[in-house]
Amino acid sequence: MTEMTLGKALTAGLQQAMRDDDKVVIMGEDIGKLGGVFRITDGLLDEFGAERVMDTPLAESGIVGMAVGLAFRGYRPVVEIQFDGFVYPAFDQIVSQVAKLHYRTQGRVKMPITIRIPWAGGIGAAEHHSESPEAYFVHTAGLRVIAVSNPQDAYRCLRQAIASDDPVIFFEPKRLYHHKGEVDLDAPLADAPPMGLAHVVREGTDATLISYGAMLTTALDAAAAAEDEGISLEVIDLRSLSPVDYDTVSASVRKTGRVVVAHEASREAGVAAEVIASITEDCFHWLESAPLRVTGHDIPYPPAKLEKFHLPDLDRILDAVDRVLDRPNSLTEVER
Amino acid sequence: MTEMTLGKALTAGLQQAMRDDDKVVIMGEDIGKLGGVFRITDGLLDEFGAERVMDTPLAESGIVGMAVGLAFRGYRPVVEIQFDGFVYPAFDQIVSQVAKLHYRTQGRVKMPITIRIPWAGGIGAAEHHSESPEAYFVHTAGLRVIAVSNPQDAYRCLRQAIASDDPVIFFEPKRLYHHKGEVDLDAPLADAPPMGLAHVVREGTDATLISYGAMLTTALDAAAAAEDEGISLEVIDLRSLSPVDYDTVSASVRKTGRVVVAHEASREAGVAAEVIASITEDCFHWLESAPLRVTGHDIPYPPAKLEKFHLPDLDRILDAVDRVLDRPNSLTEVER
Amino acid sequence: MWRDMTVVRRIDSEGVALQRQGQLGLWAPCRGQEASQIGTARALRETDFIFPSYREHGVLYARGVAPGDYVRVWRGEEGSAFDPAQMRMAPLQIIIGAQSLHATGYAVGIRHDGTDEVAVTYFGDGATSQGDVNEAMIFASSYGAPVVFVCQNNHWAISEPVTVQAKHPIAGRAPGFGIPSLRVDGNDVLACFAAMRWAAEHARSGRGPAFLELVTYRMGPHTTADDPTRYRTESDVEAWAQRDPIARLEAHLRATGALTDEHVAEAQAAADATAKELRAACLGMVTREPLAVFDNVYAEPHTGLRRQRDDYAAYLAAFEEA
Amino acid sequence: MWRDMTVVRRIDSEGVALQRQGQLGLWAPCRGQEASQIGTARALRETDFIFPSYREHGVLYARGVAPGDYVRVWRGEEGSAFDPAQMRMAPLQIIIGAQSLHATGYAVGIRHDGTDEVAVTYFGDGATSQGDVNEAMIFASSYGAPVVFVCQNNHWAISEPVTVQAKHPIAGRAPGFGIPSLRVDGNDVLACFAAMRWAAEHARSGRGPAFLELVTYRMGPHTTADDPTRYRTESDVEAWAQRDPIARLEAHLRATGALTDEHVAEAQAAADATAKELRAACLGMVTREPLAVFDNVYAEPHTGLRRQRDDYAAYLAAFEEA
Ligand SMILES: Cc1ncc(C[n+]2csc(CCOP(=O)(O)OP(=O)(O)O)c2C)c(N)n1
Ligand SMILES: Cc1ncc(C[n+]2csc(CCOP(=O)(O)OP(=O)(O)O)c2C)c(N)n1
Ligand SMILES: [Mg+2]
Ligand SMILES: [Mg+2]
Repeated sequence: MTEMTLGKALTAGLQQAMRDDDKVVIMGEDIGKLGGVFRITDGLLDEFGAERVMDTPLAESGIVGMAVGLAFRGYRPVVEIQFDGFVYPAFDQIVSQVAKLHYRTQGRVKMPITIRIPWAGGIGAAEHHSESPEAYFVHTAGLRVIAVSNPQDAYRCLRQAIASDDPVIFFEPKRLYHHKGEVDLDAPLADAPPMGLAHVVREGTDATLISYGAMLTTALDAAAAAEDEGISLEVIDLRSLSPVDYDTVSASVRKTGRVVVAHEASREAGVAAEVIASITEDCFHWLESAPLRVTGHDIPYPPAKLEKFHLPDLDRILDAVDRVLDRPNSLTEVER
Repeated sequence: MTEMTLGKALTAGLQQAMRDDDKVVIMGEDIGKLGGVFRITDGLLDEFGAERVMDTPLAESGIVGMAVGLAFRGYRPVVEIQFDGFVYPAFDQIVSQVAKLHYRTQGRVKMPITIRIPWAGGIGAAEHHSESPEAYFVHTAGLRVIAVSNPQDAYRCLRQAIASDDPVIFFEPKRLYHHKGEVDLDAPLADAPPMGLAHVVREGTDATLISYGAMLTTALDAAAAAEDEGISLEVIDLRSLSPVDYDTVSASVRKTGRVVVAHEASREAGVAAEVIASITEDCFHWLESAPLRVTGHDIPYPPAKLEKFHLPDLDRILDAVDRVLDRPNSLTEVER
Repeated sequence: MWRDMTVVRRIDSEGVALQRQGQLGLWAPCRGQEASQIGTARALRETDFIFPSYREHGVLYARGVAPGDYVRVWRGEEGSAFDPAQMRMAPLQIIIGAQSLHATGYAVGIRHDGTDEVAVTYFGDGATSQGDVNEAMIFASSYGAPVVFVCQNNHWAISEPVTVQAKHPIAGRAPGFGIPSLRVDGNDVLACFAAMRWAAEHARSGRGPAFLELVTYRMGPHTTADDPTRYRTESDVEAWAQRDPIARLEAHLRATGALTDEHVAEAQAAADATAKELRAACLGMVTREPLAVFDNVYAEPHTGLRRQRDDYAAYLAAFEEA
Repeated sequence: MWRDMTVVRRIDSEGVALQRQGQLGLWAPCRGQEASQIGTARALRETDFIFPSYREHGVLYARGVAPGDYVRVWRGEEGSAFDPAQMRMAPLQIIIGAQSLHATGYAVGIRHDGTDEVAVTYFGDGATSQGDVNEAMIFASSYGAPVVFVCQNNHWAISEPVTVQAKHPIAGRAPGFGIPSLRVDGNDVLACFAAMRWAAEHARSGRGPAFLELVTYRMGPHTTADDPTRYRTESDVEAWAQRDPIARLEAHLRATGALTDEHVAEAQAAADATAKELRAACLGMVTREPLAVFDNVYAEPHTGLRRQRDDYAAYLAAFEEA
């Protein structure tokens, strides 16, 4: 076990994947000499050279489209999108090509492309640098969507994503890049749990709190705070947003009967809506109150000074916990 | 009242909007001489000339980006995207510009852009010609999303969308273009109900069946068939997918206690997930069974010969109705 | 190549006929563009990899696809017709211009591998307006990728004349990106052949991408769903009929004595035979079973989809019982 | 214009200082690009409409924005700083290249209106790789729109040298689209002025779009978050320091006697005064109240958002009570 930041764990994961398979190439804006604006690819140009660590022209559709061509040629491209808000120019290539080519060709052409996206807000950034676009990709059949929340998962899941023959949209919680944790760098990938599994990070009995990415940290803080009030929360890290591991999720919900789902992304047709609709179908008779969402508002990401009024925080989560537990809460007086 | 097809009602709506306001310009591929591949803009070039009916170069990002510039200049552009599957190249301009500019400029710059999208499948078309991308736009704050299901609404809502100071993604059910209905061409727009309202198309008591677009027709057929079995379904046409008119929806759900939501789009994080998550929150204590989704599968739109196995049909809807009513159904024997 | 073009025209008219008879959902005729397609495709090596658009029936022919493969996609049976690795050709692409980037990426891969293959992409005049095609030229130039861009300027993008996309010759754009280009008479099969020889050789020898504009004309409708009388005149089309690529080569070959009545008869027979096989293959196609819609969405098992498939299977079974 | 550039440089260094002091989240220095910006912007009419990128502090200055407007966005207070209609300038654009299409659309609107305004868009060398910028040139050419494309080639897109985007002069691309272009010394303010005069006149007189490439150098980091020592050498930067646009004009003006010590003192004083006002405005900014996050998402009432706002208001109220 080695202690390292989530960022460094990703670097190590990339490095290991490139050592394991020389068909793995990485590409993106500023990933070469600079090592990426977040330094995730730091050192890789030196080790693997410019053919495998490709600084690209500034065009995301071009980058992803080129990755498709490399996949046709048998490569396993790993794309870095510089910030979450810059993935949209590549949307067409992702939705109409990356996600569909395996299906279109009856499985004859594989698209083992990993698209890494430094993701979400809370870092006081400029516009378009704090987006949470995961629902777009979850809604897109043909893609897998992973969102990690700690260094160990970052290292393991990134390697698994790259090794997967399916395209994976890989979300990296940028506000946790500097968070540290223990990473087992030597555990063989073959023994690791599949990247599609959710993780019960904290066991509890009163309600299930489901989250992912950087928000997981907030969820755990909320669970700790709830404990002080005598409330026992079970906290689940989804890790895989598509597919969602409903075996794990439903087992917990059937145990607790109460659910809060928290994410930064806006609410309408977001991941929490999906999770709640599925839970409600699977666990209706076990539910003791309506599952609730704590999400970013349905607004464009606000200017940095206002982001704290957009991002769900510990107190908003606890307020929702109070609501699912039928305790006094901010909406107690509100008629519906 | 005049009887006309849904397609002709849209043509009439465009024509009226252009007559009412000379800032309305329409633009897209092949919309001039050809009148669009679906002939919705037929005759408009002759009446309004090439400056207001602009055939554009073949580039969707360019078209929408240009519409943004025209909106800066005070125009009200109406964009035609030729088919649903061709909207993705414009995704960045829609999500990062059209949806956000009003917010970015604290309301100083309006984006009264209407983006018309011939939409969804069931017409035996080639790949990318049968997509149901509405959830992407519903998840995007700053946009309004309308999906019409009949000639009268098509005429009225299109005019309302164009008159709205907000950007509207306007979905036209292409397999209903030739469906006929009565249209009141003379009713003043000011007296019309807002385009954001849902519509209880058929009253019923046993369960609420919610749908929109072309699927509404299937939903109505299902309700008629259910009646033969003694089941009374209330059918709601959402019409506005963002915002959803939850006043109308919740009132119905509180009455029936049972819900099926049907759409063609795939399921994960789709519009039905949103509707069910919201209903469950709003009507939990009224619900007598889990609200269910009947949707396209989470697959890329399949080849034409297989589309009937993807699209929800009357029988799949009735099977779900049986499930929400706790009647024998296809999953009766399945352990969950 | 005269023979090739003759067969391709027959394939094309069989496609139109099958569509009329309700056997195909749609067909995009390549009539008039046979020289552009055969001339360029015949100048390539078998190992070169092609990323076509949707109208390149002549290119498919040059690659030797099986008869049914011309129509399998248009009939709506499958998303693609042949094995790309085997044919060294990507499936047809409908999203205008998207394939140009795929070819560029593939060519970058060739360069990494250090082999002397070439990637080739076909697209239309309309496609040149798409960001993707321009980005492809930029990326190809930046990486010195061995890719040949082939623009078939057939004068129309559905109803829009090429002047909507470009007021100046399209081939004139490439040099700005540092890519040498040629503008060629696309109805002259030998000129097309020579141009592709040059372009492929340029790319193959490590000098980076090349661009060809083949000036030709779409004699038929955009697709069988199109009505060109709404936007162009008979006389326009007539003028181009005079420059028919097949008739033209035929006249030339007859004049030089290289083409005899026997040749013509043999070619017609071959064309008819291919058309017959194509028709038989088309009519003999068996639509996959309902649950096939779930196949190959993913390469690896997927818990969410497995459950949807199971539920749908249960539904179908219950339905059959009922 | 020497005075303008001097003030702009001072504004720029004040931006850097404010960022260092934690008053701004980020700042993108324009040091070295003052001539490109002032020279071109001063050649425009007030009625011309500008679509800038994010580094055009000099253009904002030329437009006469209020001091606080240089930093309001960078501080994270608001999404844009001034009223676009009043300043005849769009808010800064972060999505690389997107604004080029907006300028083109605006210019099409000018053409419809039959007025003699011009739309102008600024972007960088990196931006020229984006599909949008290429589509903008295609659309502008197709409609003969009165738009001037201004590419400030400052040699870098963050860490990538311009050679990653273009192995050949960027100005060489425009003619392929039918757009005349000039490649200008971007550190020579008079050359920039003259070039824009030509370009704006070209567009204004109905001859369609024009393109300028201003060859300059980004003397500072990409933004205050960037560390350029990782990707470029001191000597590179030094070479360009020799061609500093302000020092250069100063030497020239001093030589001709057009610039005296008094002028310099006056300019410095003006620069300092502006910087002081800017700083005061910055420090005096009051962040909007929490519920402001819901304002202006829509122009018209929105049922969904109203409810979210109400719930959040109730939450905040409950929270305050507690
Ligand atoms: C991204 C996208 N937008 C629009 C379309 C609809 N469409 C299909 S073919 C076509 C015209 C293409 O013209 P061109 O590139 O000249 O090729 P041609 O059909 O002439 O061979 C259009 C607009 C599409 N397939 N993809
Ligand atoms: C679509 C998009 N992709 C990536 C980025 C991240 N990014 C911001 S600035 C920049 C470099 C821009 O270079 P250039 O166009 O030369 O402008 P300069 O910064 O030199 O003024 C990049 C890659 C972005 N803002 N938008
Ligand atoms: Mg064409
Ligand atoms: Mg630059």
